[in-house]
Amino acid sequence: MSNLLQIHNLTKYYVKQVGWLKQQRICALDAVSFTVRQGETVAIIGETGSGKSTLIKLIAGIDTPHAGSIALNGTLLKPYDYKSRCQQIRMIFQDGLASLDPQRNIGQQLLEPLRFNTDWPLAKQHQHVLATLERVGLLAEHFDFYPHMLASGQLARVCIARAILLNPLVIVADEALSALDPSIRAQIINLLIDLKKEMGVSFIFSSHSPELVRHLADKILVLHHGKMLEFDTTVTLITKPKQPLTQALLHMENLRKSV
Amino acid sequence: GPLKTHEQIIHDGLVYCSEGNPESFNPQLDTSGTTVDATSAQLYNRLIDYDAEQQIFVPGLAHRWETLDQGQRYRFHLRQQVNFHHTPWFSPTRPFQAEDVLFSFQRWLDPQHPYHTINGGQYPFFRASGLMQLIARIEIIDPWTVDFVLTRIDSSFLANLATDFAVILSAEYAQQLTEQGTPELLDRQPVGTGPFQFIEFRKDSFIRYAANPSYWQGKPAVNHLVYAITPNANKRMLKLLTGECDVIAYPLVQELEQLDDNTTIKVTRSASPNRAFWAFNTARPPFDQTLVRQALAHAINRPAMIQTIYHGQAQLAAGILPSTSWAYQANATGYPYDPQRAKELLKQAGFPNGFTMSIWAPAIQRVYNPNALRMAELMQADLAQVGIEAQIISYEWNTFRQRMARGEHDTALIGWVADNADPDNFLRPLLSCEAVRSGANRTNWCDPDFDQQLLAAIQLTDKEQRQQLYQRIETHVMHQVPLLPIASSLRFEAHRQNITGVELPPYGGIRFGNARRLTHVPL
Amino acid sequence: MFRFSLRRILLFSITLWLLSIFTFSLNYWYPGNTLTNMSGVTPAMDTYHDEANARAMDSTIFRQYGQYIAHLTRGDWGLSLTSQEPVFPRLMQQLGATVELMILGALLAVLVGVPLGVYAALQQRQWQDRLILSLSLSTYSIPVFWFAQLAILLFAIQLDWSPVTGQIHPLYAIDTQTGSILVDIWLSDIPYRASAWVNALKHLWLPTLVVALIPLTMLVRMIRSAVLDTLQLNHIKAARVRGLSDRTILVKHVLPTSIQPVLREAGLQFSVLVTNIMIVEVIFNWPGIGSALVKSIFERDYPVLQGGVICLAMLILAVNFAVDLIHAWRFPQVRDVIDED
Amino acid sequence: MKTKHGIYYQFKAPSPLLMIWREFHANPISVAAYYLLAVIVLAMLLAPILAPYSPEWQFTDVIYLPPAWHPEGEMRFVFGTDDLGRDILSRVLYGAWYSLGYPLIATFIAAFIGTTIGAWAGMSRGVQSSTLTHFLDVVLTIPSLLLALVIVAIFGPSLHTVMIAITLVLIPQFIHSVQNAVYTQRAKEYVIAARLNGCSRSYILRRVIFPNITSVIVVQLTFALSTAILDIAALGFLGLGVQSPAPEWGTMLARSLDHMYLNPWSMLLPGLMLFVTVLSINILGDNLHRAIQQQERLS
Amino acid sequence: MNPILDIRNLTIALESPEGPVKVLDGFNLQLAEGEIHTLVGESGSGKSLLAKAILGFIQPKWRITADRLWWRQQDLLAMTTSQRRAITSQDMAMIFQNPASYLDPYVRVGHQLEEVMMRRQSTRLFRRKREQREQLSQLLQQVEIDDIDAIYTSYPSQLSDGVAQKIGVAMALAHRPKFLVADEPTSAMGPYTRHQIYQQLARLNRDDGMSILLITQDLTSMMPQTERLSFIYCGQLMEVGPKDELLSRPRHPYTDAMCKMSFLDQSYPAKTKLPTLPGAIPTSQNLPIGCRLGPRCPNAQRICVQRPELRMSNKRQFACHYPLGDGDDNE
Ligand SMILES: Nc1ncnc2c1ncn2[C@@H]1O[C@H](COP(=O)(O)OP(=O)(O)OP(=O)(O)O)[C@@H](O)[C@H]1O
Ligand SMILES: Nc1ncnc2c1ncn2[C@@H]1O[C@H](COP(=O)(O)OP(=O)(O)OP(=O)(O)O)[C@@H](O)[C@H]1O
Ligand SMILES: [Mg+2]
Ligand SMILES: [Mg+2]
Repeated sequence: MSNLLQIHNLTKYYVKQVGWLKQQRICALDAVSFTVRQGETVAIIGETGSGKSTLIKLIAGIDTPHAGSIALNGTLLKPYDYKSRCQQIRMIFQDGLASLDPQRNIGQQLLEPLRFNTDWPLAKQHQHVLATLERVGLLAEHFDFYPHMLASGQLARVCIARAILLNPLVIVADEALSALDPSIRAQIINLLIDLKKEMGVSFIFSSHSPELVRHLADKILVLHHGKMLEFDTTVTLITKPKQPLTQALLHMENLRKSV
Repeated sequence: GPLKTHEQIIHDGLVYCSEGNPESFNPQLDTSGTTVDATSAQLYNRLIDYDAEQQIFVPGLAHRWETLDQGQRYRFHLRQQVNFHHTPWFSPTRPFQAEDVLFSFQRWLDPQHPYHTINGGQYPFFRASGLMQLIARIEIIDPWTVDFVLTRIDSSFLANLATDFAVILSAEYAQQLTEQGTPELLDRQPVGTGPFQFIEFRKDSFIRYAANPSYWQGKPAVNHLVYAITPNANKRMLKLLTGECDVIAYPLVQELEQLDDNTTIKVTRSASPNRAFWAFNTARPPFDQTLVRQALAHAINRPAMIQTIYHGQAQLAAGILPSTSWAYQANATGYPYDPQRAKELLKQAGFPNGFTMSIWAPAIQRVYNPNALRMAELMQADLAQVGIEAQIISYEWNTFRQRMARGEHDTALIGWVADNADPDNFLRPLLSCEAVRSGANRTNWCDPDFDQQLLAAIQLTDKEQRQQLYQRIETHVMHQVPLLPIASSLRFEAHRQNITGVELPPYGGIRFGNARRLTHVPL
Repeated sequence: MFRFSLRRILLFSITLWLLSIFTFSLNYWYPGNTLTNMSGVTPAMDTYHDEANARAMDSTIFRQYGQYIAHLTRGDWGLSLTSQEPVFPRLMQQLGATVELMILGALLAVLVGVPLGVYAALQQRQWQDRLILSLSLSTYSIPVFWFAQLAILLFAIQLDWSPVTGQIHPLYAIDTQTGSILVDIWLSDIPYRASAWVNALKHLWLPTLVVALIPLTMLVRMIRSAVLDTLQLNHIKAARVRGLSDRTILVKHVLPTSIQPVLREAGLQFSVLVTNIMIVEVIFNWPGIGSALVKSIFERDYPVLQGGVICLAMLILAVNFAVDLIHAWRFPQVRDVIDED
Repeated sequence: MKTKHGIYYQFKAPSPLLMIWREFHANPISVAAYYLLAVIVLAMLLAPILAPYSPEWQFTDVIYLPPAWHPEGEMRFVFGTDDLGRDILSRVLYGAWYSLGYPLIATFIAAFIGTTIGAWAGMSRGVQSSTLTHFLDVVLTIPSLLLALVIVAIFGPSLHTVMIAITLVLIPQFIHSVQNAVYTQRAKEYVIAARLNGCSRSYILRRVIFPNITSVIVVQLTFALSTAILDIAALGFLGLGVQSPAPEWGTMLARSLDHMYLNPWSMLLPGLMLFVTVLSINILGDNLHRAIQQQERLS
Repeated sequence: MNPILDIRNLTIALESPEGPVKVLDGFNLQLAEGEIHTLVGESGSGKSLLAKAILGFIQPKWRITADRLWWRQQDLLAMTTSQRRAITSQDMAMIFQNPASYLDPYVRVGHQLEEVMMRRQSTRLFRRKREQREQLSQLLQQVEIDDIDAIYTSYPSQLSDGVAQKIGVAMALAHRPKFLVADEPTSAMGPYTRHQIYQQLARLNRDDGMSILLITQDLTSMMPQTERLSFIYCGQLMEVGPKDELLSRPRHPYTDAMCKMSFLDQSYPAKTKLPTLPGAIPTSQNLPIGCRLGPRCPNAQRICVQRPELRMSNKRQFACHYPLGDGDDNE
């Protein structure tokens, strides 16, 4: 397996207006570098405010870094170049309802990426959308549904469908699973596991839940105040964490035992 | 002082709801009825006055006068012990004298007079009535005697002196103002000899007068006189009903019957030598063409106006002179309503498809026209019948007059109230070339021939001859129609039942000198 | 708060500056002579050339603007074209009359509107609520001028509870100092002050009522929906569970929370109030800025018109500014949000 | 296990706009207001057919005629005549053009221009946008009537001026609300998602943002319309609006007040029409607003 | 011993055009004095609604019926609002699910705390400020907040989520209630803070004998000290019983699935599929008839369209036609 995604020296500040002249610079990401191989699943963990969302946003291309680069297969990705990026890197949003336009039905929104990124005839686009809906466990009828008519699990599936529609190389997700109910979460975990097997896509996600990280990730990236604290395989970090913070973050209470 | 109740305050004064702001506090400067109403009879006196009922001149500040040099020189003997107003801004040191007469007349007679150009330098009445050319010089014989020397014999001279415009100002006050360097105050903070003295003027709100305690005819019965400026006729009527106004100017004609029924209100109707007319600005094409003017005259349904605008309280005008004038003759030919003829005339004039024009109409009521705007609307519809598209233009009264004086109008609905009984006063101020220059001639129609005939008429002393000459002049004017006479209206005034003594002289103005409130409130 | 105030002051000055540019350019757009529009000095007057020099009329537009501002700040707002009086002192008096009506109208609207709105909300869906709601929607749809006339007919003519127009009976000789009649009576040394007060109040209540009516109905509606929204909020329910008394909850929690969104809209309300005042002043012959402004249009008296526009606009801006500060002072957490963007 | 359970109760539900309409339709008062307004608009359009006379035709022999049901009334003038003997019914019917038709046109023009500029301003950021915002702050704080008065002072009173004034006055309000709405939309996740889908800017504006702000625009439209009607009437009342002989309701009302003692009838119809029109527009706007809120809460 | 809270067949319904929607359907709960009870259910199952119904601040549009809703042998439903409020504010307290929204955003936090603390002392005016502050600082120390000044100066929006939740806890504890409903009190906290809060609650339970009803979505954030567990799905009680029993030997398929889905036993190798319930949680408009788990239940049969009885077995109760495990408990 080759290096697919190279993140080099990624740095991001947020400038916050404090008072009427003074500005405060918040370093959300500080020289973060790592590589992701094809088909690998990377989990990003850290306390709140450590920069997890920022990192995911940068990879997805919603925001621009102040320094550093993101390269895919050796070619640099330019910020705001959604056209070239969206064929390769896609994002699963956390809140299915908020990330879908309430005024248009699911089908129209799923056709969107195809319309702008392929030159397929309309019929083929339709067919592809229907096939993808099926693949994420939805039905052809859902094409005509509006977001507010779907349950949270179905919405999560639509978001996943949107992400895999263009057969990307990398999928990123920011706490995509944490808001779901246990039964739905398990369904979506299963779906992701299936899809990963079928597509060989790399998956980068952030999470607070140690159980989930342990279950899904090949590698774990630990962030602390924007700095990369550790980056290693899951097994290594769980068994032999170098930092106490890692230990705390991955600490799993065994409820059965505690009784 | 002692505490006063509301009733005592009301009893002490009188509120007259007037229709607009005076343009100045000196009627020499302005011919507008609003200015005259607010100033002439209240603040000032004239050398002589005219008693319309008995049709004679009566003494004013001059207690006696005589004609010398076969009518070319008039000598006036002045009243003594007449005091000017004692106000916060002026304390007179001497009573009224010949010097004041000289100042009052020289101001407008002499272009070199230091006060001539102050506050505009226009003296429209004196210019238009020819008084400027008529008076050769004024001589002071002694402090109580003054002589007017005329350039020619003129039968209308005394009549003109008795008008509301020939008021007497204080020379001493003028002197004081010159020293202060504020000569313009002469016409803004006025000082006169009249029954009331000026207290305060607040534009669009009120004019406040107080009784002149040392008035030579005796102190007026009302201590405080207030002009509450209320341009809206409807409001004036409402305020009269609620008692906020004691006297109102120009009640709405259509509601007179309602007011008549009201026992607390008294409406007086009086004949008034006035004339509403439609003036064509002959300086502007196409109104320079007689044919066009005649066509327009035929296009208008004037009898309908008498009904809708005047509610029958007016007389359709056939000629320029009102029927009350001694020179009036009934056989003058008018312009009957005849749209067909109007169209023909327009075709002859080269306007088969009509044209567009503007009708200027004042927004406030006048004696001669209770609602010019509505009249203009009537005409708008009439004119549309003959293919003419008319636009109605209106401004606030003073702006309206200023703009008209500059000749910005196409046609205007305006009128004239005679200042004296002489028929000359109906023709010369309105239509002479001199009036064009002073801006008072709304038609800008200047016919030297007409002026010549007027001059001839005024020098005649025989009434019979004059009447015939005026007849000829009128026929000539009516043929030319620089203006189309519309109607002459009754003059109305309404007041609360408990007010008496408000005088409405037929030749304009209103007098509060003898007004009083009847109900007595124990003090 | 201090920083915030500074920021708002800066914003306020920028808006004032933009306003001055706007009014400056109006002078060029009005028909006729620009200098005359600006200063009221007509070409026929002797002082015309001096004035042209003083206002740098033959120089660049920037110097003209500079002079315009200089004259404006000096209180030299030109002469009225109709009366040749200086505009500024007159306007200040008229401002007094307008502000008097404004304050009383606003007070009335708040003192009646807020309790009524709260009452309607507490009686939600009962007949009182429906009555208040439908009444307020209807009054909100009546043209003010019509309503004013009907009010005059009813209260002044039929019932004789109020005079028809004006500030005070004209026979009361009150010196105009501030323009506000109540203040003027107070400042004057007339012996019959008491009856003057009574008379002035008799004149005052009807225009105040008409001026206040539409802001009042708007306020009722806004307060009602704000209180309803607030009553749905968790913290009010929580306060009940925690055992606070109903009165404490209403006074300490419901009202402040409901006032907050209403206060933010106060600027809009105020501008409605000013619109009403302009019309009401014309109808009631109130010697304020609004009636002067409308008259100045008829008279083509541009210096007065300009002065009126500047005065009213500045008044509105200043009130907005003040409301902003009060809002920020009372509800600091909302300010943080505003401040960020 | 995959799918068939997921949808066992779903039915094909209507689109959000249709839902708003249904919500709106459920309220009898708003439906009444809607039909009332429709009738008024229809009467306006059919004025030439419905009106018995030309609005300017003067029957000078029958001035101040009371309505037909009054003992002194005449059948041929159902609502009586005015001070120049013009048929009040005809005038009111034709007057709808000035008091409803032209405000409608002005509102739509203002909506078009304002929405375009507002959308542009909402999509741009930085100096451009904040300059506009501050400028709008100035313009918006000045009451619309005052601004209209200034415009009338510049161009003189006429129908054209009034139209220009009202349109110009309404534009900033549209810009302001549309700009705010677009700005809020831009931060929404589904707009970001559309950007990540590689959609073009114009597509996002047209297909994603616009359908979501229609509610804002519709509410603003009704608000602007009632403002326009009242402002035109107020200008007419002040004598600075549409000039005679145009039968504008505000002017008619103002004039009728001059002879309310003699002929109180003549202020009945124009006043009532003005009131009813504005009231139904306000009810319409109010309930539309509520329906939209309701729909947003549901979804 | 009598339970302090006795709920039998509690139904909370909302009128809708299609008939009443029972959002909570025949719920049962008996809470002994000093007991810690955890209620587990996925979102929308009516947990918060239940809490509100107990505390009595439910919106009037809901229709509440019950065979019993007793607080210490007193029928809460039969009381007037003021009686009810007296009891509630005296003996009960609630930690709200979303703490920040339960604070008045425009009043400083310290002031709100004072208000709650002082509410029964009518002579508040004469109490000295210092005294109040002391009381407050004691209270805040209980929830491990030291910086009282910050609490006095800040508005709710200026608090971080964690601190806000602590304030919520402090407010609930302010008048030492006998019974505390804690609705997801630690959802915004990390593992460490959560541990601290639970410790504090457990201490109060131990020392004051305060009963606690803890509400949670997910077994992973359950309070370790809890004694009994209730599982609720779509408003229906699935299984209730002692914690160990339920976790080790679930009888109800739902309990079973919840345990498995929550990674409670780490026996699944990473990246294998998890056992789960198929389908989605129905919305309250689309509730299935009978056993509401039916459409998602792996064991469901036709009879499941009828509502199963609540069955007693040993110390537990469950409602299922086809329970898991042996029938040895069927007595
Ligand atoms: N738009 C922004 N403006 C200013 N600061 C920001 C912005 N977005 C994030 N930050 C700051 O950047 C830092 C990193 O934020 P980020 O959202 O990446 O954290 P996170 O790890 O995702 O936290 P959480 O677990 O709470 O989601 C935080 O300190 C945050 O306050
Ligand atoms: N105000 C309301 N109007 C209508 N339905 C409501 C309302 N509040 C709650 N519901 C419905 O009642 C049901 C129970 O809601 P409740 O808040 O008790 O759920 P919950 O179990 O607390 O969920 P969560 O874990 O998300 O807090 C849900 O299906 C919800 O849709
Ligand atoms: Mg984050
Ligand atoms: Mg809940």
